[in-house]
Amino acid sequence: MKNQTLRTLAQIAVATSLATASIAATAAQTNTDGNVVVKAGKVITLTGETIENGTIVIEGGRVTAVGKDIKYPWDAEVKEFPNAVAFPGFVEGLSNNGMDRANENIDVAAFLNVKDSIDPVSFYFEDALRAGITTINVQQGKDCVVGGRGYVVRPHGLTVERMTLRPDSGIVISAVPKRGKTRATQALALRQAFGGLRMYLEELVQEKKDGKDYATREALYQGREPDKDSVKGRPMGGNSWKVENLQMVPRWEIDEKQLPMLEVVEGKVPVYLYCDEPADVHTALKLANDNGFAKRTVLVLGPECWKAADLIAKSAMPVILTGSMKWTERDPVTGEETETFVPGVYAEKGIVFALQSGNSSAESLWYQAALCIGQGMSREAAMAAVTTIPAKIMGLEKRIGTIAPGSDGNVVIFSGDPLSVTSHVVKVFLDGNEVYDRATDTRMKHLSTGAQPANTASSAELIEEVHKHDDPVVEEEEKIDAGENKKDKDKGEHEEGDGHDHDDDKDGHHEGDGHDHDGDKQGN
Amino acid sequence: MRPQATILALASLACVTHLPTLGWASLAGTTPLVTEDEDQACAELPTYVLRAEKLVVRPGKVLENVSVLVRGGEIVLISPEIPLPEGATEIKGKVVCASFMDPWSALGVDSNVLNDKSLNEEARVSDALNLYSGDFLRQQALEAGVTTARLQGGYRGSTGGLGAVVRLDPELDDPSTAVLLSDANLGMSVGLTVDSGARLVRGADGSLQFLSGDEPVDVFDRVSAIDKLISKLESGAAYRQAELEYAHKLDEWNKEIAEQTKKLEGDYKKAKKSRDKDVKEAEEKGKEFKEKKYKESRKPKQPKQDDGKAALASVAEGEIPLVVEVHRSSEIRNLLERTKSFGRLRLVIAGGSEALSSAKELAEREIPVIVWPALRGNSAQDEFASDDLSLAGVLAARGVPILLGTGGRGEDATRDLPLLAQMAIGHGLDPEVALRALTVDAARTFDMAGSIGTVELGKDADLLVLDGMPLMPGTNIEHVFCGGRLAVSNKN
Amino acid sequence: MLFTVLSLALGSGGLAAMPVPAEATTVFADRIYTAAGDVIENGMVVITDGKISAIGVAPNGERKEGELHVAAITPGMVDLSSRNTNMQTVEETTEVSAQYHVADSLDLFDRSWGRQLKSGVTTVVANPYDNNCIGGFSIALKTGGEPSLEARTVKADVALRGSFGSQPSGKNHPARRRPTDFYSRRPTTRMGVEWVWRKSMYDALYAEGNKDRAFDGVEQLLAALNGEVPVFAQAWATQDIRTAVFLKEEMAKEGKTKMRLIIDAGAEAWRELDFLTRTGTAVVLPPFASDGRTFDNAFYARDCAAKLHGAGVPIALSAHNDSSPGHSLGDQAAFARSGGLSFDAALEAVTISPARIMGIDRRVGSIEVGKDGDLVLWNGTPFELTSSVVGVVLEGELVVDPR
Amino acid sequence: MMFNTILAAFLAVSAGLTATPQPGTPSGSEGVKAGVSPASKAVSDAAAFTAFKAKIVYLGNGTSLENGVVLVQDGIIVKVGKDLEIPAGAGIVDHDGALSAGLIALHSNDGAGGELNDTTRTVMPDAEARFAFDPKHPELREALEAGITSIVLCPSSSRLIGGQTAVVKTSGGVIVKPNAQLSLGLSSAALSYNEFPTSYSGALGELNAQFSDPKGAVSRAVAGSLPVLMDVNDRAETMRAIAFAKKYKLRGAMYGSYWAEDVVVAIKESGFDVICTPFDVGDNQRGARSVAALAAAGVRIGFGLDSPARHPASLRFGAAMCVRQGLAADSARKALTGDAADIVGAGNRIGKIARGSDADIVLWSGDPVALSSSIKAVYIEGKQVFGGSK
Repeated sequence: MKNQTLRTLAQIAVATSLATASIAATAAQTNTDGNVVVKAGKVITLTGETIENGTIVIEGGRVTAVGKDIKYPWDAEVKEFPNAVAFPGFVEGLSNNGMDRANENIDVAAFLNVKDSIDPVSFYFEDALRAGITTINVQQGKDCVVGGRGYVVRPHGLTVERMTLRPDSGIVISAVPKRGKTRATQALALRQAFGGLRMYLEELVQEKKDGKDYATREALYQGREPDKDSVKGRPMGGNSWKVENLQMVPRWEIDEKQLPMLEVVEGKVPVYLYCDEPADVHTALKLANDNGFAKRTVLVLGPECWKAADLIAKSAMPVILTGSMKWTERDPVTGEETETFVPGVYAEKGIVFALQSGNSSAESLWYQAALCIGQGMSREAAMAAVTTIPAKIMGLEKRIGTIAPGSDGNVVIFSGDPLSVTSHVVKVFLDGNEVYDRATDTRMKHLSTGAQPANTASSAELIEEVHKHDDPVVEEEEKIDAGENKKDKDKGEHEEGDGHDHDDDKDGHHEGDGHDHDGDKQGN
Repeated sequence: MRPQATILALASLACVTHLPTLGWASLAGTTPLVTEDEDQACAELPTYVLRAEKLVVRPGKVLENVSVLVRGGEIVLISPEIPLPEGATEIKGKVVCASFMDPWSALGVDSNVLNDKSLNEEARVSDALNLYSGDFLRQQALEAGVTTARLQGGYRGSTGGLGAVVRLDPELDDPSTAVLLSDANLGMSVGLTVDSGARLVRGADGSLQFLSGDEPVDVFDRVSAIDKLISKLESGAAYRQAELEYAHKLDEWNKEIAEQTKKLEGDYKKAKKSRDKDVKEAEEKGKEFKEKKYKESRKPKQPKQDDGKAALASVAEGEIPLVVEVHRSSEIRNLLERTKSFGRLRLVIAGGSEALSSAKELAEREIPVIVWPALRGNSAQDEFASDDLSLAGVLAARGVPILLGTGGRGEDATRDLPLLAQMAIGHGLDPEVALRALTVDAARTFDMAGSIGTVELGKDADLLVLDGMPLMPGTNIEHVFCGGRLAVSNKN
Repeated sequence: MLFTVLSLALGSGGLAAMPVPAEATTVFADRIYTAAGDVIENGMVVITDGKISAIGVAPNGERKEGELHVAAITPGMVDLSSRNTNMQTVEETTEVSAQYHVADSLDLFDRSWGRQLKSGVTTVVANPYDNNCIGGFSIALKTGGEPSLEARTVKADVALRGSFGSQPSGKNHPARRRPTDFYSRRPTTRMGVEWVWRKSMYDALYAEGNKDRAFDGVEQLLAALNGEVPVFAQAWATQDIRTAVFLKEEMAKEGKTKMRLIIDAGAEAWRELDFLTRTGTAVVLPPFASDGRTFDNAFYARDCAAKLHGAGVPIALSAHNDSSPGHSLGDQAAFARSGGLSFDAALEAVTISPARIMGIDRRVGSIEVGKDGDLVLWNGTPFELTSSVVGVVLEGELVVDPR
Repeated sequence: MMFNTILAAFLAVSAGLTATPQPGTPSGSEGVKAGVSPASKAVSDAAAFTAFKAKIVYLGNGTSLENGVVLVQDGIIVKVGKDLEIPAGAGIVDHDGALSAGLIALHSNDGAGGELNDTTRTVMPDAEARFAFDPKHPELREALEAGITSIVLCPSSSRLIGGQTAVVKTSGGVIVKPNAQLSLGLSSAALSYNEFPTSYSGALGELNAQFSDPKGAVSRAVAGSLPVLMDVNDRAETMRAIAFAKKYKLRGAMYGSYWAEDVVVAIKESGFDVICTPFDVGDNQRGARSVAALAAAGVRIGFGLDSPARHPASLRFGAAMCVRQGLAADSARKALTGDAADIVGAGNRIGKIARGSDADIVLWSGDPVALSSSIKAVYIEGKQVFGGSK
């Protein structure tokens, strides 16, 4: 009965969305109730074998069998793609997208949860499907001290609940100074966050203790038997600092703002620890070691952090690489320019790493993996960094990242090699349900041929496009009025016609260094 | 990879100077991240025998024809004759002396932190070390003979946080080994013109011009800045007092309670009997039984933990020095006057462009002035108006203890500390005083004298081998030892 | 080892110091894409004195130690819109500055030349910065070699550069400026920009027959009108592309039928196939934009290159000075392929096609005997993101060594 | 003409070292120094003589003389030698230290206020910096105290053709050379954002227009009688300036040395002298390295100062930084004195301790390029203007 109601509600929601929302194009194709058989010219399982003319059997949303010429229920719905490649889909190990806003203002926001911020109809999720991404770990941004809790979701569903693969998938802590802070004040804030927790707990215990001692004395005075010790809480776990006798305090008496922090120290929650620069890594590791969450820590690293690779390797923490994959630096003495291929360094040091995408569907995880191969990494390693490794980092390796019996029924059909620039996603099945079909993807059609999408939501998108595009006239005016020296910014103007997110070439600002004596000082 | 010896030295230093026990010290401490086998780390540092025609033990004390044995990063023997141990390297030189320390530097500190107005008394400059950039600057500093520096942040705010003493070896990229002292001092400033991102550009006529102006600090702000500084120190002192009082009261209370408990335990049987009786009586009369109320004095309340105030307390008690950047004569005078009441305060003046007018008092109270003999043109900010290259010389001649520093504004200035010192000599500073300022005096002022600053047994091997007396015309540095590592060798 | 560090001396010192080898440079490859119609399997290219002296199938047998052998070779790539020139390359005090040459303003010590070279772009056209309606003369240059114009010039004064759209008028705003400021007088609208173009052309036409009406730049404008040099105009959006084409047609009516037009950054050229084919206009395309959004609100459809090619419009791709992995010119060819352009057409669009468009195809653009020895060496199939440029040969000199 | 006088001055030095004293006949200096005519004074007036004895005398040409004596009469050096016979009754300054010619700051502003940048037009070749000179300005005193006895006032390099530079003394209001160089702005400093020129193309176009149809001072520059001072910053500007100078056969000096390291050969071939950009504490060592490389290649160098925005002591500080980067101390001393004077064509009168030169003398405790040396006294034209007991 209850199920029926839910389904009805969902159907209504589907109907509504068809009428209004832009996801109409991709949402709710044929509902197979998670039972489907997919046949493809090639099945890349990522379990070590690639099957020519393979068959994938999905029942109840789970893969039950995969192989060549295998049997499947006679009444199963069969989808055949004889000229295409079936693939388990890419896994985004960490993303700040798909939320209303990625950052909270308050320093320590561990009591917050991204589920309240995730927007299921965000274009981001639609783009993710289009790029063949089947799983996304949505976490808060790095503009925090301690951030809220993240969610692992599928990029499809009308509510966060329906998208969710794993709730409370981790907490974000940042060694990168948040806005308005510097490295010194950020470190201080981090120390205070955990120091504050400890002080709070100790006070709590002391209060309990004092109260109990008083009660005993009162009982003695009155001639009563003192109350027996009744342990209502449990002792503090974890392997760093501990507050003795915490079991005196029932957990529900602990402030909801402090409780998630306690769980971090007890090592119960995965921690995503942001570092932008190598110096941040020291701050981060020290924090993790001192506060007992080192074993649950995933480092989320900016490009320059490769310089601390030895330290990272020693820590044995898995890492997620964000930003540019190339680090360019000019020797401040000789002026010689050196380029470092960042994932290569991690590969060489044996560090377990996942790649993260810039989140534009055209430059998504396939793109990162392809560039790695272009730079000389093995295909297996590059592919793992966008599939099985992020899955493992999330602890979901049995469910996602591969096509194997028992894994979620996620299959992405590519027109060819998933890492080729000429391939595209034809269809996506999530939990055995078809959720994306290129043939009906109007936005895709718009991007590739300029065709105008028919529905109103996409017109709204076009309007948004116009607004998003900076008005260069006004901007330039203001700059000049502010008396800014035009010579300093002339180089930057090349890029105004350029929609790309440029690789974060640190040196980029000094290209005109002929006029800038100080240019050389900054190796940066 | 810092040798054990230095860590021990640090530990002993900590004992000597009574580092403040901050509430979260266990979280903030300097435990190395990656604990290495220290003995092995020591073993990796080669052994050296330095044979010196002249050994400057400290400025003023010179030994002739002696050898120095450096092992495990430390000076383990000084003797006229030391046979060369197996595997050791022999280095001959005309002069051996302690390497230089820049007591006012910014080398390795994030520039954001240098400008950070929001630093408070708890913030630590050591948190802002970036040992992954500017290696070449550290290398150049070493080449110039500067092996250690005291770092100071926040010159744009009134408080610069806790300063740090670091070793400038570019091989060290872990703060836990590079930082020798993470609370070398508390830094403050009074009356500085706030540089609001003004940039110097070479203008039309070749002169340097400001692109955008700077905001001068209001005169009344400056006056109240000293008030604020004093009231901060007072609050620190009061905090310490309150803590002590609390400890005392708590002790008394605990005693009292223990006695009371003992008494209550003794009286328990009696109380039980009477209670049973009362209960029975009440029951018989069908009345409600009323418990007797127990009374005891209130437990003393712990003052609210405040690491900022704790740091101020240790400053007020002279456990760590207070470095105040101040330039104008009126403000220096005011500061000296107002700090008189803090008997144990170890005040250090940084900058002190107009310190001459208070020379007498500075000399009497033995307050060191870190002179920044910088070359400023006429576009300098107003607090540097009477900045004079002869300041160090004149102050020293009046008996004021002086140090020489590079001002803590730019990372790259530290390399030029010896040039600045020479310039101060050229403008009247006694060469021996200058050398002392760069070595033993700097170390002593910031509690590093136990490990650096002189060439003595047990000290860290932070040494220079030169072809003439240090800071003299024509003298070249041949070798530089930094923490026992031969970091620079110009002579092959 | 493979990953760590690719270091390249980009300063003058490094490049200048390398001696030009007296003997021949020989490179072997599994496949040589000549852009001259042939693909040679297991081939070799020999370069002598900076010019290609032989191309052919490699002799069978064992590979020798130290032999330069790569997966694929393409010609050195040509980028007609190098965009590494700054605002100091255009004289903004007048909106028409046809008499000036960007060559006078170039900084050949700038690192971006070396970066482009390293990404496989061996020839570029440097244009005056597009803040003027008619900015001045462009120059075709090699991206490496001795940092002097003598050594690097492929063809001087290769085109008269100008700009349509919002950029030339973008900064002008009489109401907000001091009256002495030149930004208070230039066109503030698209029609104003077009008017400036048309006026200067008519002024030149009048001056052609009447020496009293001569003005600075008249010779240069006439050279363009008479087809001696092409007009190379930036026009991102469809309206600006149309404006340029209309202007060309108007001049044809005035008898200047030889005027040649090349559109740069024609993101919306896919909307105007008829205009372009009708006037024989070539188009240089801007870098791929993942969301289609480009400058001047132009929508850059991913199949733009394919559509233009299909309609017979000569096309060239450009990376606009971005040489980073995933954004370089080779990657632009890859993205053009994802929009449906064939491999061969993509190859041509970064090599021989731009060379032909700019009239420098005698020297560069394809692997043919007698042409400059500029090669790009790849570690896999070119124009896939899974491959990258691992080596570059510039006039016979191995400036990036894949080994 | 210029070469003759330099040669003469040179001969005078060598003559002074060997020949018997011949006071009062500074050959080759007449005509150049009208107004000061020592020959007109009585030869036997011994009171007019001052003898400066020093442990080491730096002659300003890269050489030195131990235990030298410099004989000065009426503000002019009349003899330099080792064991000179000192005329009876002559004043004697016996200095236990070093003696050098007064230092020369080649690109400076002291005493001109803000009067060197005329923003109304970018081409004004016939403007003369000497008319901006205020001989009583207090900044001159600061320069003097740093051992600087002559400075070269330069019109703003934010003008394409700013005018003519002037060599003046820091005491006494003496103008040593009124039309020393024609100042040309070839760096980005000459480009504006809101007036002509905004581009290098425009700037070069205008310069070509001026030089292909030369008038006034420009025609003197083209004719070779007026050297040019070309302001450059980076390598491209340097190369552009060299090409421009070559086109019009100009000679003179370039101001801007920071990037020179990479283009030493081109600079050497151009025959231009280089005036080094000033140095500051913490400056990148490339600048100092470049200066050392130029000197090693045989390019004549001098030091700019850009005071009063910079402290006058920066001049020596820069030299010391360059010495640390490998510049020979002799070259550094020469660049601060004799070569600097020659660069502005005033070498016959200032910058050298040589017969016939002005007695602009600095007494040092030690080597002038060692920063720990202090200044004991400064003399301009024989008169003590700073230090010691007067």
